[in-house]
Amino acid sequence: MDPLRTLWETFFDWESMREALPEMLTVGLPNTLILAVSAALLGSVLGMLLAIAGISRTRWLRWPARVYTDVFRGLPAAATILLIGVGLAPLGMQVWGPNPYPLGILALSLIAAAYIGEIFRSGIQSVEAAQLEGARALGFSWGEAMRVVIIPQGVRRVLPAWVNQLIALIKDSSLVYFLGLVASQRELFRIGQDYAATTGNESALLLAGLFYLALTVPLTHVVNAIDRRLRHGRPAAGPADDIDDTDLALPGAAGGNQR
Amino acid sequence: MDPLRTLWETFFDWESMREALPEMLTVGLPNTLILAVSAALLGSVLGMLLAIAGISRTRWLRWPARVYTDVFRGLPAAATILLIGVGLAPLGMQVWGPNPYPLGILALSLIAAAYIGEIFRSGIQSVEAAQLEGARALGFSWGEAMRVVIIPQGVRRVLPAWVNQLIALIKDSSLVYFLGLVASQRELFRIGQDYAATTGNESALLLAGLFYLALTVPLTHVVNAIDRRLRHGRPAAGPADDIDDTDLALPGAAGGNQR
Amino acid sequence: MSIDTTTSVSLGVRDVHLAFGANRVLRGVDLTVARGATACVIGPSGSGKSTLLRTINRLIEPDRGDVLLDGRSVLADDPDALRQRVGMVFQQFNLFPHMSVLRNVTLALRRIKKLPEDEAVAIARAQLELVGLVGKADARPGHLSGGQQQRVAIARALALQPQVMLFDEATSALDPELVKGVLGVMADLASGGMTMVVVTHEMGFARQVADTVAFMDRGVVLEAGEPAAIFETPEHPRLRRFLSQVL
Amino acid sequence: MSIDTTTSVSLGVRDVHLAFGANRVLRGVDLTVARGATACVIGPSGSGKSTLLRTINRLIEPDRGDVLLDGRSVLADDPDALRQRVGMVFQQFNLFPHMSVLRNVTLALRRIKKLPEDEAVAIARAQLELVGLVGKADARPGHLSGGQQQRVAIARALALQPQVMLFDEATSALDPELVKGVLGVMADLASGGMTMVVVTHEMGFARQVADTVAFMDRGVVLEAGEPAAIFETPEHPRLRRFLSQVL
Amino acid sequence: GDGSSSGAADNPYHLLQPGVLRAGTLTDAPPNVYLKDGEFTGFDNDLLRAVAGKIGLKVEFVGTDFSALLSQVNNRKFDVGSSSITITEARKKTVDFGNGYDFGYFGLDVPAGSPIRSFDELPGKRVVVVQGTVQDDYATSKGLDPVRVPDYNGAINQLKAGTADAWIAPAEIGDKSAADSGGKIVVAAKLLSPAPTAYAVAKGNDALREALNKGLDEVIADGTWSRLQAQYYPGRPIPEDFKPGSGTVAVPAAPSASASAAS
Ligand SMILES: Nc1ncnc2c1ncn2[C@@H]1O[C@H](COP(=O)(O)OP(=O)(O)OP(=O)(O)O)[C@@H](O)[C@H]1O
Ligand SMILES: Nc1ncnc2c1ncn2[C@@H]1O[C@H](COP(=O)(O)OP(=O)(O)OP(=O)(O)O)[C@@H](O)[C@H]1O
Ligand SMILES: [Mg+2]
Ligand SMILES: [Mg+2]
Repeated sequence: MDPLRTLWETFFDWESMREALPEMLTVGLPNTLILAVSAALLGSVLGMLLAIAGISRTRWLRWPARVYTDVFRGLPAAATILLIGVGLAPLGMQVWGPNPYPLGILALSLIAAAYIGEIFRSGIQSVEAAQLEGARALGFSWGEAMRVVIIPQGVRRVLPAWVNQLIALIKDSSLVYFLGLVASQRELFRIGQDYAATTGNESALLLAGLFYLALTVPLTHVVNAIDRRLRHGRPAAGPADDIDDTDLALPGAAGGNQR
Repeated sequence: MDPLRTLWETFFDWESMREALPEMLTVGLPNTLILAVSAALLGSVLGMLLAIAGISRTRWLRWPARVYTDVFRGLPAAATILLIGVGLAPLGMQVWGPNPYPLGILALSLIAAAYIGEIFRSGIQSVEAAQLEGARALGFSWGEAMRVVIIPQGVRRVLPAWVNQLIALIKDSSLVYFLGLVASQRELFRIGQDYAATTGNESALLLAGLFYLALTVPLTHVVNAIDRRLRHGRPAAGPADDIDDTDLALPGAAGGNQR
Repeated sequence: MSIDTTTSVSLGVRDVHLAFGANRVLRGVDLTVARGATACVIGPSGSGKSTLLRTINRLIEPDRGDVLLDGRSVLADDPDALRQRVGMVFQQFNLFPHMSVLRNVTLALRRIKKLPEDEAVAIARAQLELVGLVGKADARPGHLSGGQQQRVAIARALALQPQVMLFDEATSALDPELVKGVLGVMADLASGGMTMVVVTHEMGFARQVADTVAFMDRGVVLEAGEPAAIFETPEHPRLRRFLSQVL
Repeated sequence: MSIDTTTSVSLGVRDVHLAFGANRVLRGVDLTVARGATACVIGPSGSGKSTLLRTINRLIEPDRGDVLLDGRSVLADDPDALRQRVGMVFQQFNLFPHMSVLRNVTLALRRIKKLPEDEAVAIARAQLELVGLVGKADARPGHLSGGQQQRVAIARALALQPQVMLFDEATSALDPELVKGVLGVMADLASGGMTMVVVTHEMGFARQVADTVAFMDRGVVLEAGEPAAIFETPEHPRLRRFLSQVL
Repeated sequence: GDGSSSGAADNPYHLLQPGVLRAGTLTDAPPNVYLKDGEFTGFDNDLLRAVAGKIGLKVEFVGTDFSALLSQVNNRKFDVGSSSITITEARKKTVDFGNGYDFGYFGLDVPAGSPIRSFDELPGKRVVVVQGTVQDDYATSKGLDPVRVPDYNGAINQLKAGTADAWIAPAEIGDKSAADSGGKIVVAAKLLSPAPTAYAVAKGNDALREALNKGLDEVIADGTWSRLQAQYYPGRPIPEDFKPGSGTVAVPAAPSASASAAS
């Protein structure tokens, strides 16, 4: 009856976790990965196209990109997934049968693209106009200059925000559930939730969370390491611990006279 | 059954929408606004603190910020909300009674802060080190220089990505449902979902989506307008339509020789 | 790095007008540079010198007027092709901060000239040698001194072997020794047939390198001519006043 | 904008060492500037001039050595307080691009000197007047020419009335007229008692403004002395070679 | 301590607030539990109100997600869970259940023209169920590998889109959906659900559980139970072997429609 004990058992019951573990490993993890990785790839590509359209000088590209972004960010993800899943289901049935994954991935990608597009756009727009001038003066076309000079700088500036979106995507993959999943198609969160519903204990949900952490933490740190490497132009030599992420510290001022 | 007709009836049944409209207006909208606005404010403030800690030169600030971000981004939002809502419920009971909103807002803010922190961090880190030197050479302390010179530039660069997060927050506010809501506490999505359940079609859910659009589209455009204004330093004079968002176009090159 | 003289071209700027909003920065600029000649543009700060250079390679399209290469208007052509023939060194250098010095120089060689990597690197190293910076090939621009950055910008533009070079204050961050060095490079380029427009505020430099000196004030060329004429027998009172201030 | 002479201080740099990684940029720099005097630092690109200025106001902490104001080490003090006494104009200007010219100048007046808005604006306008830029008060730095940006940077530093001013190539983007103008400003400042260190590669300018000239090469001051001595009877062969290149 | 600051005397059932029974329920599962005109209603909730009335408690309903319901009951964020919760062994480890108060039929909904006629034909077909329901339990235990969806609409969508062959629904929902579908969906068969449903209370809160059991018997005895059955499940036969509550009280016949309206 000790409330703390009860709380602990509700969220940290090892027994429940152990019970859910095999299914999470063999069913949930692969499914989450399939959904998230495919949607991340497709969503990032579409997002980049949206970002470029969004800063284009032609309003016939800018406006559709704007409207797309507004609509796909604005609608509840559940509604978008349902709309696409139900709307395209007859088509999907003919092409790949009743598997909800293709349409689910499509819907997730379309939603993610709207967010990622805005992230890339903000990064690209933050690059100084002088950089574009520099590239174009060398004879690069607008497209080439963007591709070779502007976008690499712009995207690097927003890598952490992009990781945000990938993490959101890993978790949003659970929404494919709205399209109906057989047991072997359930991803991590769904399995956790099923256990919670059948036992009334939330530990399996927390276990799903631990799986998420096992995916998202390395992702974050790999991207941060890449970011640092790009920033400094070479693999950080020696103990990078105290200089990483500290570009805004005045060089040399990191000694005894910090403030 | 004609699939298009089915789709139309499932999502665009005006009757169902009209039925749900009054409750959405009088109950759902205010609740969504209360949740989203409070969490956006608190989350942005916390996010800024996390961003600053994340770029600090002291590892005793950097590491906790890193761990916080990893954990709160990594766990499923439902699990975090339940953990906080249930874990702090006894405390909450004493302070404000059984109303789930305060704890819900707290949980939403804590989650949003992790994401917003990374967004702000990427913006701040993208500001050239020369700017900090410029400010410090004038006699500003590190903190003041950050506050007056670096952060305003950095945050402006990632405003679109920040809007992403605010929009996500408007929609995540529906997760407070996990903590249990009386009828008058339900927000837009929940009301849509409940109507969808009683009417057997998804139109009310789509209506909730339209409400979201009515919130998110103006938000996006107001922030974009502010962004443009900050970028150019003055209210855009005259028809800004063809110059907005086109900083990367070469000035003057927008004539007949576009490429 | 000598230039093929058969490709050297003349440059003509004809009545070029340009306004930034209400600020009429260029108000009918005329300038003629013969094949393989060097023109120096001098004039007070804000008179439109940098802007003029930008209109020549069409980074800015003029509101009115024309730019001629070998008598042929460039406005009808593809600007990208034009810019491959017309190199530019910016006043603020505009180096790419996310690439090493070497990559800054090889980028256009590889991507535009489509040279293979090793050839591009060879050319770039030769150029960096010329400006005394091979040792910094792997550094990022952000880790260079002002003069070093300016030299990278010069090397980057010259590596492409353009027919026309536009230098915007190409020696502003250089010490006298390097100025002398750049002068030597320019002499080589000129004798190789490269046509050059050099914006400068160092009169000694202008006197040394120029075949023609043009004095700009408030968006127009007030006086142009041989260096001797401009510096020794200036006619326009504004130019006289300007030159009287030289230390 | 005359300076209270009672507050003028002397400046001493003592055996300052600094390395960026393996690159030993400063290798024992010594420099003495008397109260109200002006020292010009000349030397080849990359010799460490900009880095030296940064160590003086402790934007970079030296690895070894000391900096003295009126004989008192600054290393023990609060760097922020130090920097309020020591103004700096950067080679790359480092203006704040998100603020108008006026706000760039008033920012520290309002935030650090805690002056009321109208007073700060009055001071800023007076400084902008001095460099001929009141007309650009509302423009963003990105819309200014190179010389205009440099003048804003000068105005921004001077508005704070520091006791010591560090100019890094303070006239590199200025035409001869403006150089003359800045020269006049500096003469005023010097007669007002301001101590100044000016990095320049314009020898004529150094000769005019300096009380002392210091020649830096590869991280050390090779020779220092009165302008006449340095320019007319240079002793060190490196310095002689350097000066021989002046146009 | 049980988290309540008041003494056992004025709060004998260890409620969050003395005198108020805070009930966690769902808002979107008619006809058992749902919201109508801003009021929590449905058979289970109306019955709970009546039961609570018998023991002098006022009910305050809050809606939540089913997956979060039982844990919050056990952590005493809710005093009771009311959501046609089927008693299962797994759930008994987390919460305690009162006596069963309801039973259920399954309806088998199929698209018009489907050859499926009975539950026996389901193996090998794509069968859709709502996640975490008794139907889900049933289908899973029969090895059907059902397609799980979050709500009834999800199931209807599956049938309409042709991505599922059949839907095992609560019989009442199945009937209503078929009727609303304009002939696109038909009910092929019905089946009695194996386990009763009951209210859930926190583990060890025997005082409340016993009081609820007592109240339940009283509302069975006074005919409320029968009236609500008739109101929410019109025409549904009550199986011979189902005994609501403790099983010791007689179940009066359902009153006529006019009588129930009058009361
Ligand atoms: N942030 C940095 N990181 C690494 N090396 C640097 C950095 N800044 C400068 N250097 C190196 O230190 C040396 C001295 O640079 P500094 O800017 O002091 O030269 P300088 O005398 O001012 O030259 P210039 O006249 O060209 O401006 C150069 O070789 C430069 O590459
Ligand atoms: N992007 C811009 N937007 C608006 N005005 C601009 C822009 N660039 C330059 N100007 C204005 O145009 C005028 C000419 O600028 P320009 O850079 O051509 O001068 P300049 O002759 O090169 O001067 P300097 O010798 O100082 O470099 C200046 O008054 C400047 O403020
Ligand atoms: Mg210029
Ligand atoms: Mg320097």
